[in-house]
Amino acid sequence: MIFSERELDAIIKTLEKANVPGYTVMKHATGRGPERVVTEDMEFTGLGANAHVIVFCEQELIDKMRDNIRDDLSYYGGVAYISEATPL
Amino acid sequence: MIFSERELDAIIKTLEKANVPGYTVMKHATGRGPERVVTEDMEFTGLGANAHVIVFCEQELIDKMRDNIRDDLSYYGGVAYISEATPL
Amino acid sequence: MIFSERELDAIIKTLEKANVPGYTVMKHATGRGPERVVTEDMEFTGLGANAHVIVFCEQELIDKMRDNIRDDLSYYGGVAYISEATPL
Amino acid sequence: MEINPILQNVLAPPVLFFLIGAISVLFKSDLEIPAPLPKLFSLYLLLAIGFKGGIEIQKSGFTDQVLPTLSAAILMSLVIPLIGFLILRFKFDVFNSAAIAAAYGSISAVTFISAESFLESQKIAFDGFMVGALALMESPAIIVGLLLVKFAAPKNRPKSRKMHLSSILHESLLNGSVYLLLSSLIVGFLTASSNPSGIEKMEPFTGQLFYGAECFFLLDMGIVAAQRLPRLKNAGSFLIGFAILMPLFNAFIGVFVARFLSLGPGNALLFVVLCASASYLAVPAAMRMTVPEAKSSYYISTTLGLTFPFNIVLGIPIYMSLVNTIIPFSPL
Amino acid sequence: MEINPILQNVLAPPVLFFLIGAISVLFKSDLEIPAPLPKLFSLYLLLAIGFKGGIEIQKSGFTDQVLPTLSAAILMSLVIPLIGFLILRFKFDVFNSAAIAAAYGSISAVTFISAESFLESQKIAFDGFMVGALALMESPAIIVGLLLVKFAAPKNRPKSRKMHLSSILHESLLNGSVYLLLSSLIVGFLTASSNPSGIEKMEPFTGQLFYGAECFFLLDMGIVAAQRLPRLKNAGSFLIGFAILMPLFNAFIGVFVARFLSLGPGNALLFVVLCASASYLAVPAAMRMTVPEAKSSYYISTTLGLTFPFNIVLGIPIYMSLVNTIIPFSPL
Amino acid sequence: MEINPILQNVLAPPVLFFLIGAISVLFKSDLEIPAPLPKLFSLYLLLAIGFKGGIEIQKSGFTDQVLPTLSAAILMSLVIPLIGFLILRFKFDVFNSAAIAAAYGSISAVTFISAESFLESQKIAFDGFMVGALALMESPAIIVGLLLVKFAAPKNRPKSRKMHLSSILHESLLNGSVYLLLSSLIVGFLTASSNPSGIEKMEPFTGQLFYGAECFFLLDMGIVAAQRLPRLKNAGSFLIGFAILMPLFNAFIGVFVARFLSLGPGNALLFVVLCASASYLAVPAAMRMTVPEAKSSYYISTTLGLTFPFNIVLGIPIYMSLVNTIIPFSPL
Ligand SMILES: Nc1ncnc2c1ncn2[C@@H]1O[C@H](COP(=O)(O)O)[C@@H](O)[C@H]1O
Ligand SMILES: Nc1ncnc2c1ncn2[C@@H]1O[C@H](COP(=O)(O)O)[C@@H](O)[C@H]1O
Ligand SMILES: Nc1ncnc2c1ncn2[C@@H]1O[C@H](COP(=O)(O)O)[C@@H](O)[C@H]1O
Ligand code: NA
Ligand code: NA
Ligand code: NA
Repeated sequence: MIFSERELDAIIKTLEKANVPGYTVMKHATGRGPERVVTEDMEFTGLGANAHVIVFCEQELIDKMRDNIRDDLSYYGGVAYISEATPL
Repeated sequence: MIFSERELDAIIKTLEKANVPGYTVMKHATGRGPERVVTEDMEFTGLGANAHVIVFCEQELIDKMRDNIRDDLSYYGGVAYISEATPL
Repeated sequence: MIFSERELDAIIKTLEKANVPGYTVMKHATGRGPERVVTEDMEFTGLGANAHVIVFCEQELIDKMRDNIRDDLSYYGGVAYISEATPL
Repeated sequence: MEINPILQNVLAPPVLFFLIGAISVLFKSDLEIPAPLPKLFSLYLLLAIGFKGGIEIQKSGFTDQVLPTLSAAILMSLVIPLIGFLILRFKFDVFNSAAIAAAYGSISAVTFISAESFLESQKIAFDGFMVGALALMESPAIIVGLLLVKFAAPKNRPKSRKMHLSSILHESLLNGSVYLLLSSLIVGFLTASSNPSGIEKMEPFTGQLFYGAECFFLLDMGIVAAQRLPRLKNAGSFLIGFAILMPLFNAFIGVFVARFLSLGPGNALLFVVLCASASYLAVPAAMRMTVPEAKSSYYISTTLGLTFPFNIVLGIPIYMSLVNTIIPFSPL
Repeated sequence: MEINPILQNVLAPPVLFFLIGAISVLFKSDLEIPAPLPKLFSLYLLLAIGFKGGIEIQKSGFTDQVLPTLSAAILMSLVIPLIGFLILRFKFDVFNSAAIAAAYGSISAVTFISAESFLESQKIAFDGFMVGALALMESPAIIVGLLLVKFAAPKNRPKSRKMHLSSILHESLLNGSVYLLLSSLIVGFLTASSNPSGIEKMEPFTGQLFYGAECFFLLDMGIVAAQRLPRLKNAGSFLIGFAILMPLFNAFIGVFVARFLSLGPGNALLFVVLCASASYLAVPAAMRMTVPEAKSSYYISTTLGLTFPFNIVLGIPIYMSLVNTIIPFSPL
Repeated sequence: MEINPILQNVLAPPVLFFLIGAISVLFKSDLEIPAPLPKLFSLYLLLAIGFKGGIEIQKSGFTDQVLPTLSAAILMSLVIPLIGFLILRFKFDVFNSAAIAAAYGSISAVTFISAESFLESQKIAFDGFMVGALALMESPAIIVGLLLVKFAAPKNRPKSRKMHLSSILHESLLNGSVYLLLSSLIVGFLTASSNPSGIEKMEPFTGQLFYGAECFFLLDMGIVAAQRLPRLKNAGSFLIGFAILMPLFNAFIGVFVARFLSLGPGNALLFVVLCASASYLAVPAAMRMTVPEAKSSYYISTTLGLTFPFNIVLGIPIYMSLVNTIIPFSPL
């Protein structure tokens, strides 16, 4: 599970490069992090709100892309967390 | 946690039949899966974007509806994963 | 992970008071709970849809705010669940 | 003589689009107007109604009829919820009774503008100050509803839910839709008095576009109403009956008050429609915030699923013939 | 003589805005029209096209030309998918072939209104009943597509995917965009016959606003089309060729049918454009629901990424010169 | 003499709706214009401003005044950020200083159109080519801001954040709002020169609707500004002072430049307003992408929470009297 922002394109590129089986994107998220507050008005001003990206994949894939995603997030801000999940 | 699409109605019917205590739906999700890419333009063309459905429920309920949901998802595509969660 | 509604402001105040490192809000969620059905038409009528709030934080912070959040939710309805997650 | 105006009303574009929306649900079409587009039209209509109303009030000035009519309007929005409450208490607890009663005491702006469209198509004159009545009838019903909860609710209500007068006033006056309507009215009034060129420049937006936007919004309302209707089954026949008979009853009182005020047929119809219509914007929003014990599906499904369609399609022409029957020699 | 009308077509605001949208993607501008705003314009255009078409049909009445033209339109939307299916089967399986073929048999309303705008700018007359042809050509192609799947699909299709005639009809007639277009047409017709004052009041919304809304929508379509285009590479050159040659082929048949019907140049162009255009609203929606085996990226990327831009920018003037060449002494 | 134009400015519908929005936040009304509706109006306004501006430029042609005025405009948008940067460096690091300075060097289209509305209500003439100045002042300020970061930033900036000239140009010219404004200008220009009937057909959308859409958008801007204001407290009094004094200072320079260019009073006011206004669309978007070290709450809360309201409500009439005072015998 990842929280990101305008770097959505970069993140998706990273995901694609790691050959994840799929991902889901939910835009229009707002929030607050240690560095920034993201509000709804940032959507019509050009700033862009947050995007919430969910990826279900194997542990090894996560390891593969960890560094790249960290790089992306350290640049623009955002958080990524991992939970265990089993397919239904 | 489930990822689905235009079969939202079918899924909700399945959930209701299984007597889940509740569910939450978030529409307007986009993404990519093993079979299809879902983009934002699919929302105004009649295709419809994805829906993200979250259900908190007991393990036994999950077992009850597993097959039905799998059926629904195998038809139109989508993924369903389960995580453990404890009420706050 | 929390599910709430028009009490979004109250919940965020609770989160801020507990000094969470951050949170993410996704509005426009619909759903059904044990008490109420929340539909899309409740968004243009003044009722307001649900909001989905995600917080990544330490266990102790959760303990700190548990009671306040429960209070908020018992008033207007909503659910809160906790999953384990490790930072990427 | 009865059927003709009903048919004429039904064949107007706004009502036709409403029916199209409703039929689409019936036939399980996947026609959908996704959120937040309905909100756009709802905000627009409130803004435009208020703005145009403010201009009209400034233009027509405060004639002899204005003050009595507005006072009577406020009175109606105080009395109707009380009557409704007494009736509803036979079946429901204090919370639900108060919430539903408040909704029927308040008004529906879209029903009002449908009545205006009906009058225009029938070439019957009406006055701009009636929008003032519309604006003034929203809040009192909310106040009555919340006061009913405050004083009639069981004493063991948890402390956090005790209502204070300040929060009652806040909910009733600063509710998004009440606030937008009232403040647009003030903007219209100020513009008309100090900046008449502004009126002209707003006209294409608030005036010319209005009818079409109303149609688009009613298309969505048709969808919403038809989706709401089946949920009324759970509410029981008492509530279903209430949702049809209460408007008729309120219209009946209204028409006699209108006669007493010697309103012309146009104003009389609008007055009656205000009495008969029920709120699905301001009141539900206020109630969901302050009376979470009340079931929103009760107060919103009745108003949106039954009373609103009834008024739009059948009610308005029925009320018109009521007005024509009961108010004699209606002067123009 | 060929280049001039193309340039004139390109220099019209709708096409220019379409190009702006496409160029913004090319240059990686972050210009974006977020969902659900495109849906707002898409719903609006369907409603307005239908409403205005209904009025025109009522006004023009059922002249001699109406019935043959509408019949020919329906026929074309039945025949074209069959031809397309046969061609596509060389490369694709039944599911994909049927879905793509249905899209090309059906129509694109925005292409149609672009052709209307082109005719207006060229001051060439056309008849309102052509909107009827537009409305009637959507469903038959869907029906043919689904019937092809029903009868040509491999026998081992899982039971749950067996299609019944009722669901075929449901998808083809009650599909959101088909339903909105058809029902708005009926509303327009009813309004024109029983409530002419309603037409005037709708005019600013459905009439005056139309051109600008079309431009705004085409801005988004430019973005979408340019985003779709690169994905066509995966689809292979066969499909890319199909997306350009099939419209030309259909236009060619269409122009001879138009000649046979002795349509005037305006109506003839609209008829040809209906044949040449491909659906990206109704058909994809129906196919995604009922034929999940077909790749949506095939049928939507071809129609949206290639055929639509081709028709809007180059196709319409080409078809016009085709009409002028093949139909002699075109009578007005 | 000073108070009168201010009051007149405040009593115009756009400003009144702005105040209504702001007051709704003050009184904690739950009035809300949910995303992405504000984006719809923001896109619409940019498109309409550009389109109308392009037409005006084509019509007025390139008179003697055009080139000097546009050059001066570009010059101002290069100089202002430099001055701002020097001032801000007293308190802020390079990143924040550059980002804020760029915002004040760039312009706010809505402030510009508010000034146009003010001039119209005062019946003071102005020229269409000033929209060209608006369009040309957006990018240079961004370029200066990014160059400042490139050359003044501490050397230990991580490699991934090194800026290349190409990306600086990309951000400044292909930013969504810059791109839409510029390209709509071009569309307007092309339409006016080659397709005059297109202008007429766009007029209801880009012309007549404009004023009302501006009001609706300003209602939202009022809400946003009032929500932003309290966050300025954290930014400290230096920034608060900057947000008020910098526009005044820029206006002061601007009015002398306008005098030097011997602009008429209308054009002069617009020129001054362009200098005094600060960007909350293009610049923040570019900065958030390329200078993540700068705090977005600094550059957006100042421009949106303070400078914008100040200009809209008080600034424009103040600048007008400044123009009238400093530019003698202003010729028409
Ligand atoms: N602890 C957290 N829990 C949930 N969301 C977070 C958290 N921290 C940051 N976020 C999200 O990440 C975004 C970027 O934060 P930042 O790194 O401060 O720019 C915020 O706007 C939030 O939406
Ligand atoms: N591994 C995954 N992680 C997250 N979302 C997924 C994943 N696989 C599929 N999805 C979602 O499920 C949708 C349907 O995928 P498909 O089964 O390929 O049609 C996609 O559009 C994604 O939104
Ligand atoms: N078991 C559940 N799983 C997921 N969401 C739920 C669940 N129960 C309630 N919700 C969400 O919480 C909201 C409020 O429910 P209620 O407490 O019935 O008012 C619902 O509209 C749902 O969106
Ligand atoms: Na009432
Ligand atoms: Na076709
Ligand atoms: Na400036």
